[in-house]
Amino acid sequence: MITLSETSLDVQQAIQTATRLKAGAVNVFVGTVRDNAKGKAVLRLEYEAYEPMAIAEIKKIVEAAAAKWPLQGWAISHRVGVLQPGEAAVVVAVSTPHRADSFAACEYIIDTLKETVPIWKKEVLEDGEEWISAHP
Amino acid sequence: MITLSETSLDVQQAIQTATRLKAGAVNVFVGTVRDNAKGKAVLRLEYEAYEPMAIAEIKKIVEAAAAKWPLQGWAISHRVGVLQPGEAAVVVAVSTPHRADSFAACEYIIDTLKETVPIWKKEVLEDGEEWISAHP
Amino acid sequence: MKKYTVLAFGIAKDILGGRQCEIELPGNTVAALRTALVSRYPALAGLRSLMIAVNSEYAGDGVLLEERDEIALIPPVSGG
Amino acid sequence: MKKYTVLAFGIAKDILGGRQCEIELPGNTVAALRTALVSRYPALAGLRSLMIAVNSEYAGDGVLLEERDEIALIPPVSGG
Repeated sequence: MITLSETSLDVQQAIQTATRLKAGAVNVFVGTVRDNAKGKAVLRLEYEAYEPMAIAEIKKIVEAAAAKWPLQGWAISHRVGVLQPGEAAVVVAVSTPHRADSFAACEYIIDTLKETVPIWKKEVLEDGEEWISAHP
Repeated sequence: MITLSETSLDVQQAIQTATRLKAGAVNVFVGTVRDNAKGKAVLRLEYEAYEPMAIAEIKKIVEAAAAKWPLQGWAISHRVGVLQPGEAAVVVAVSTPHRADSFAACEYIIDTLKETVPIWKKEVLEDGEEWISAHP
Repeated sequence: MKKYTVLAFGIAKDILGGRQCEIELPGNTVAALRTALVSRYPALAGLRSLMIAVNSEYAGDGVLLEERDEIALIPPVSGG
Repeated sequence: MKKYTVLAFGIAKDILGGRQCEIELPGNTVAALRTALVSRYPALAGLRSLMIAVNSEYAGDGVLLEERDEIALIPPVSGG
């Protein structure tokens, strides 16, 4: 299940979607909005996605993960729009028969998502705003 | 928060307990009861804990993890009693400022928990039952 | 001359001053489009990277464009 | 002779036939207790490991026991 959502992510639903009776291990990563960055207070984050391509790229990542590890179930959700500190920006949940694979697959998915999926984050601090990673 | 519970584990509550405004990454491991083992159907698992010592050993693991990684929040829950396939037997949730640490800390905790914490699992299959790992 | 519509996201949207632009160019490669865009919007050259996607796929410089393609400017991504 | 109460869990509980047993022995070390228990319950020798905990801490063979200690037999753990 791949979701891009303008409203709060449902972590519990992601876990339920990923859980399988044949899988003994579920690993879940939740990326949340920190209240500080570069020593400044974070007022909000603004996420923007190129939605059809983002979904297509996430599908590719899942396919690559399923080729490396025995993925049983999975769910990936990403917020778009304006997020306050404390809110979940991304949830990745995977299940595998055994636990080491669940950690490896989940970490691979979130690491690759951050590298390849067309989603952009603008950080609005108390003293200015910036598109993250835009400049060298 | 360390919990040994005779009733269903609350994954959502564990995540909320572990989440911190200063931590951008939450990693959660859920160990669930598989419906099969050794090619046989699993009827149920029975978990037994030496409770005060189990809690003391889990505390030691958390302290060791906090010495290795910048743990912000954490929650560890383990079921005791009779579990059906699909139920969660253990939940480990941790938060750290950045994501690689959250994966490493969570995996360390569950790996060490399985090695040192006095909790025992009896697997009841369709054709017999066995205390797991008891014999060479 | 062919006319292409280019979608822009993130900081590229700010640089272009809008969600999309139209650009005419004599060539039909991703490389030619990139050159024309950077020429019109020099701030694009200051980005850490600038990918171009064609029909929701990352496209190398040699990919050939058609006027009806969905073309998008992909500045450095920062999801998660 | 001193008398110790020993708690048992998991397969050790099955081998002892109950949640605890009392055992008298001349020595006062974990090693002496282990020897006496394995002698009375030979099936304990077939376990992959057998730790002894004293007052909720894993205890090496040299640890000295007192009659009021909470002593527990810890067969191979299998939580998670």
